[in-house]
Amino acid sequence: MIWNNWIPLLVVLSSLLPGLVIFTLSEKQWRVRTFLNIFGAVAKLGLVGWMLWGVYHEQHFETRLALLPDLDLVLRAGPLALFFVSLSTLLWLVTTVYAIGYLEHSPHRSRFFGFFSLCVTATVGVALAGNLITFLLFYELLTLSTYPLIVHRGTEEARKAGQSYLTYTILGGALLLFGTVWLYSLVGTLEFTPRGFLSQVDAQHHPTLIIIFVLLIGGLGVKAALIPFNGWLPKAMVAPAPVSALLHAVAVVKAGAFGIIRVVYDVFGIDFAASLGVTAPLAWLAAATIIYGSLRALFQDDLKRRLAYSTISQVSYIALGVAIAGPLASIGGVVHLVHQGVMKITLFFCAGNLAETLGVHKISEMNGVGRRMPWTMAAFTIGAFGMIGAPPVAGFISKWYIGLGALEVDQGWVLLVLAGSSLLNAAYFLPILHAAWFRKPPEKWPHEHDFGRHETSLALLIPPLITASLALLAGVLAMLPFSPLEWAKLISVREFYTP
Amino acid sequence: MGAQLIQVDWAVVLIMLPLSAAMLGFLLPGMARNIGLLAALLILFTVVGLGWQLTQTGVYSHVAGGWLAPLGIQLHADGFSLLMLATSAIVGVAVSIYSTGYFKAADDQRFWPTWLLLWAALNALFLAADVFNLYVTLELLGLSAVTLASLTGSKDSVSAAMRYLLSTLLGSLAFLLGIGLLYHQYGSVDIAILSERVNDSTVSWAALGLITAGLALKTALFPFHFWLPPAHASAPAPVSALLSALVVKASFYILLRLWLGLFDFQQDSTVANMLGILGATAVLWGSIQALRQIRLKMLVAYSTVAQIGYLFLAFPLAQTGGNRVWYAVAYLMLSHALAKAAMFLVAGNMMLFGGHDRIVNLDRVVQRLPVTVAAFGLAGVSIMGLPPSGGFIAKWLLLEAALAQGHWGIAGIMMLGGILAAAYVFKVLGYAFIPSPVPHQAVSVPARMQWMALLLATLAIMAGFVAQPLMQLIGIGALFDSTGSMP
Amino acid sequence: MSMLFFYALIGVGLFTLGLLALVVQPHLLQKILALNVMGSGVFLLLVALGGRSQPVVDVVPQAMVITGIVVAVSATAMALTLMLNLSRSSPGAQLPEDQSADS
Amino acid sequence: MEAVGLWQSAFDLMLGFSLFGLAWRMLFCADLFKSIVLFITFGLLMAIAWVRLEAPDVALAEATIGAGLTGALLMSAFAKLRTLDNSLKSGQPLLPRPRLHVINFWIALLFTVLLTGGLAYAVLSLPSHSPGLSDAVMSQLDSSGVTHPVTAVLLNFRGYDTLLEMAVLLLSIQSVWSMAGMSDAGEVHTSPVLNVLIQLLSPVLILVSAYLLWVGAHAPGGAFQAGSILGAAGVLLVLSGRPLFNLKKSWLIRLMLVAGPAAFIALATLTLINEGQLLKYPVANAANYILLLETLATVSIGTTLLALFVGSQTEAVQQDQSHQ
Repeated sequence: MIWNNWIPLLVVLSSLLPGLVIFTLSEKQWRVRTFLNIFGAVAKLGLVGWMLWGVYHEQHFETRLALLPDLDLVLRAGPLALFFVSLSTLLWLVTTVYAIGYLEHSPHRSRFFGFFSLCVTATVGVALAGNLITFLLFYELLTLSTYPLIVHRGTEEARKAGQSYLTYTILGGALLLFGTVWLYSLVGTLEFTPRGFLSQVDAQHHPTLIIIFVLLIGGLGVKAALIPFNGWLPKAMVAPAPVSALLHAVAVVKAGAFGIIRVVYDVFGIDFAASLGVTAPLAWLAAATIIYGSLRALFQDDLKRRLAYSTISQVSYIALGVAIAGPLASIGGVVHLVHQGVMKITLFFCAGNLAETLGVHKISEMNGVGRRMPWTMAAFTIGAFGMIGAPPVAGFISKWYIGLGALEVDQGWVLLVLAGSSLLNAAYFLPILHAAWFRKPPEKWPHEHDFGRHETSLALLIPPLITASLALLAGVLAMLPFSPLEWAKLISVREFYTP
Repeated sequence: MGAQLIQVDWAVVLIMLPLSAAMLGFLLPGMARNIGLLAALLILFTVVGLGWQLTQTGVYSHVAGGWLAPLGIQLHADGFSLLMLATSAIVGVAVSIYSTGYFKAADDQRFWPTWLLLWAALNALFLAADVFNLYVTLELLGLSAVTLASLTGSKDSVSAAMRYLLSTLLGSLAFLLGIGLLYHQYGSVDIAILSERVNDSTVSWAALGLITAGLALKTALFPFHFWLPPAHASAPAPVSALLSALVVKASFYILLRLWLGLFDFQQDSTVANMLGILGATAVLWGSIQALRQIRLKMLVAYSTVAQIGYLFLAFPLAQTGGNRVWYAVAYLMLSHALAKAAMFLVAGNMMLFGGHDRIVNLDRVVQRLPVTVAAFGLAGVSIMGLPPSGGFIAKWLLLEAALAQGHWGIAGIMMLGGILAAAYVFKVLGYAFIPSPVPHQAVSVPARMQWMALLLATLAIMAGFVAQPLMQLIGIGALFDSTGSMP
Repeated sequence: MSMLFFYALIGVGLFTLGLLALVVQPHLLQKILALNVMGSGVFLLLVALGGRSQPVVDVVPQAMVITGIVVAVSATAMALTLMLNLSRSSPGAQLPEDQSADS
Repeated sequence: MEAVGLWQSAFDLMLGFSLFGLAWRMLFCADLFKSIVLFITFGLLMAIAWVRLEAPDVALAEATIGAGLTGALLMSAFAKLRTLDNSLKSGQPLLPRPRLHVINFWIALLFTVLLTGGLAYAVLSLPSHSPGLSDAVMSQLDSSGVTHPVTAVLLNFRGYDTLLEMAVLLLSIQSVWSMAGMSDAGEVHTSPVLNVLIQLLSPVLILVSAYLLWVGAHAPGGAFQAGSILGAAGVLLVLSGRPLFNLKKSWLIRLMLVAGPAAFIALATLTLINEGQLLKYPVANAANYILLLETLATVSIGTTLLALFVGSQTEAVQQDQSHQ
């Protein structure tokens, strides 16, 4: 099984190499480009599938390369890593198809898809990272590769959005680097370990560890859009829709949330973190972010901005579930990583479809779009119900487990947060659905394109339908093996809590 | 075959080769370019030979004239020399190829012989084991660098070259006075002999002050940096690349060698801390100035001022935590050389492309010169110290040393410097994406000029993946493995 | 014997005097002269102290100084050429900074 | 005996203080022309100081290069400067006072005084007797191929330094040519008296040069001194308006400039291959090798110094700015 050791690297390379080749292609070679994109995505999916099977049967997949004299670049496929890898791989494939349709006639696609591939490479690297320095490496690569996507349109507004994004993420990266190096100089290892590797550290260093925790979470919180670090996210909406989908569902925000999981469980260990007393403030911060995001979302008329604030709120469920420090809540938090991903990407796809097909960008322009684009709005509806937390869509499962988990460790206040947030979610999603389905469409759409037989081009339509179905299935079939929920339970058993 | 090759005095060839080529180029101006290119490739090959020799046999030394020190002069090559020689060779070859696109044929006879002499000076300097010999190489280096800096003949470049010349001569004189004092106290100019004899005496301290000040002036350590930005910004782009990547490193190299060899008699950290504070100021001042520049080349030049500051941050760290921190510095010298050379080549491309280097008017250069912008971006990653890059490795090691020793100030300065670097790098990249208010016609840039920039930038990134073998190479001779003067 | 030290001290004096002039004098020709004087100071110190090895004078510093004199004339020639080039484009033969202090 | 010693001491004191005073006047006087004249005087006094310090070789080099050639360079640069700068023509006090702020001036002065004190303290802390390398030089002199120790150091013991030194000289002419353009000598004002003098003087100088070269093996003299005298002869010829030859295009000139360094490199390579060490002469041939090196170096040094003078005389070609 020696070549199992190379599979994690292959997973990373399966998007890196196509990406590098794509940079060199001219605009006209769209066939080669599309082939490379799809080929890379499918190959990655295959490799990930194999690893899923292997990990389920307790095989080990680990690539280890020397980076520094006593620090390695480690790519390791544990259950948690694979969970995130599967999500990003699957959604990358879907988003690639969507982006090909979305950008069909726009310029500089080689550049776009090149960075797109780099972005996914970085995300997969973040997921597979087996120690904190590898994590950091890919985390920064993610920052760098998303920047050109955000400024892709080349307008002054895009430049400013890019600048704001960088200001936040570079500062976050600096905090993370500082914390990482400090941790390393303190304990001499950075290897992610189930149930953490810090519990043996001498008690006199505990205050230092608390500072390091704050630094790490602060650095990760920027990408995870915790308050007060989320100013960049709404501005970054200037980017093309597939990029927004990527930022919110697959890559950037998720990398931050995933990092928080890693730090809490695999660096500090949840019990140790709780004994340091750092999880409770994190939980409060997450709860505050949930409410804040929802409140801000209420007052946005721009559809993508409303979705952006919704993301801020939803991603913090992950941090909340993690920080409650109970087994069930952690399952809820972790599983939301995937659930939020598929639901939110659906919503962004739909928003992109509306913009691309009808020129609709604002909620006030959405009256009656359900009649003009029924499939798109059906997908949107599933996503929205998922966000609200209505059964049987996946979002319900997450909230349910977080709630149960909170009760399990006597944190009843969390239920109030959940309830309040769900109400707010309903308050900002239901009016959209109402307008879309029950109001009369206008005489003329702002900027309508004709796509022939279907309500929009198939490349734009199929991806949201797939992701919406996934969101639905993840909820309905939650008890089957290999469902996100079951896998999250597996993670919890193997990596988080001592059984 | 192998046995014979290992006997070859690769190091001596490294000095004789560029010297001979310079003379040939001087004699035959029409063929200067071809002679130079051939020499550049041969030098690269010779460095590989030397590297192989060092890995096989360890430290190399050569007794020039057959006279042992203290009477004669010796040449010495260890891992640190090798690193600098290899860096010069790589940057040198790339810049040489680049310059064939940059300079018109008429300029060849002004560029090539001087550049080859500069290269010879660099190689001789990195191989010197004798302080007076170092003085001669320093003069050869400084004077050839000034000549190259004045090549454009514009008013700016001439006044900058003048200032550079005065500074470099002043630095050399201080250095010479310092080694003169050392000679008269200890009776030798050989570094190895001196390092056995030098003790804590008045003369040692005077020499320490003079030599450190002279070399700091040549290295453009804050506040002696005043000559650098105009000189590096107004020189022709390939020359700027050489000056920033190699020439300022050379005087730092000497400082480091002498610091380790001669000046380890210091029992406290006063001087080291002072250098550290100046380095810290340089990091902040250089970065802030870079951020404020409206011209790309000035920005890149000020970035050099800042990056030089990082090199000096290591002095206090080494004083308290041992010499291993110099590995980080060596790594930083390498990756900065590659990245900064790439940046200046990029700046040259952009000036050629738009006829100016105002940052806000880059006018969608990202679409018109994608390779060039990619080079800038990759070089920028290393300059910022973001992973994966050589700059990151160096910064990681330095930061680790700083935190392990509780040098919070230094750690904080490094973080701040990195953030400021990101700010100025992305300031350029941001404007590269958007159209300029006054769009202009694009002049085509020869492909080799673009690819050479990208090559260097890519190498700066790749340096992030070969830290372990590279550090083994640097470690030949174990220059940095001894413990510091204070345990 | 002490005369050697006297010459060496004169060398030190020339060095620092030249340094002062280099810093405060605005005209480039004066700066070039100042550097030459500094050089002479260093040379004087080198050779004078070489005389301490009686009965035979230590000639190694003398050889070094001959080398140094050649470097000095090369540098001076370059500096003068640069100065002339500079004064062609901006009269006064001063560096820009020094000029702006004037206005 | 004591009286002689006293007189000598008095002379040394006077010489030393004159040097310092001259330097002071030179650097802080408001008339550039005067400064240059003082500089030449300073150089000649330095030469006397070298003689007093038993360094006749340095004295020769100082007189020819330090005072002579540098002085000529300064003079010709000053003449050029006067045609460029009207303010220098008027005969008014030429130079503005140092424009440093008063406080800055005093800070600079204070720093200078402190530095002087510190350096003086360091110098005085040196032992009053120190052999340096004189024993080593003397013990190896026999196998160096020459009997004059300075030549032995320059051409044999530290020959590698001299090799690089030749490279510096080559660089200087390459540099001046590339900065000043490469035209030939410009117009030169001559006077009949000077002409006659020069015509008489030049052959003598060339002879002196050859003599110095030859004598360098066993007495003060050698390539640098001989070369600088040769250069001086050339400068005089140029000053007399003699069109030497086309400096720019002549490959012969280039060959003469390169001959010295090329000889060094060739010999270094040869010895590297034959003896295993660069510039290690077999004892039997050392004298010949050194003579060969010195002869070619003399030619190069003389030509370089001449070319430096001519090059700095010429009008700079306004170079078009490559890609600026």
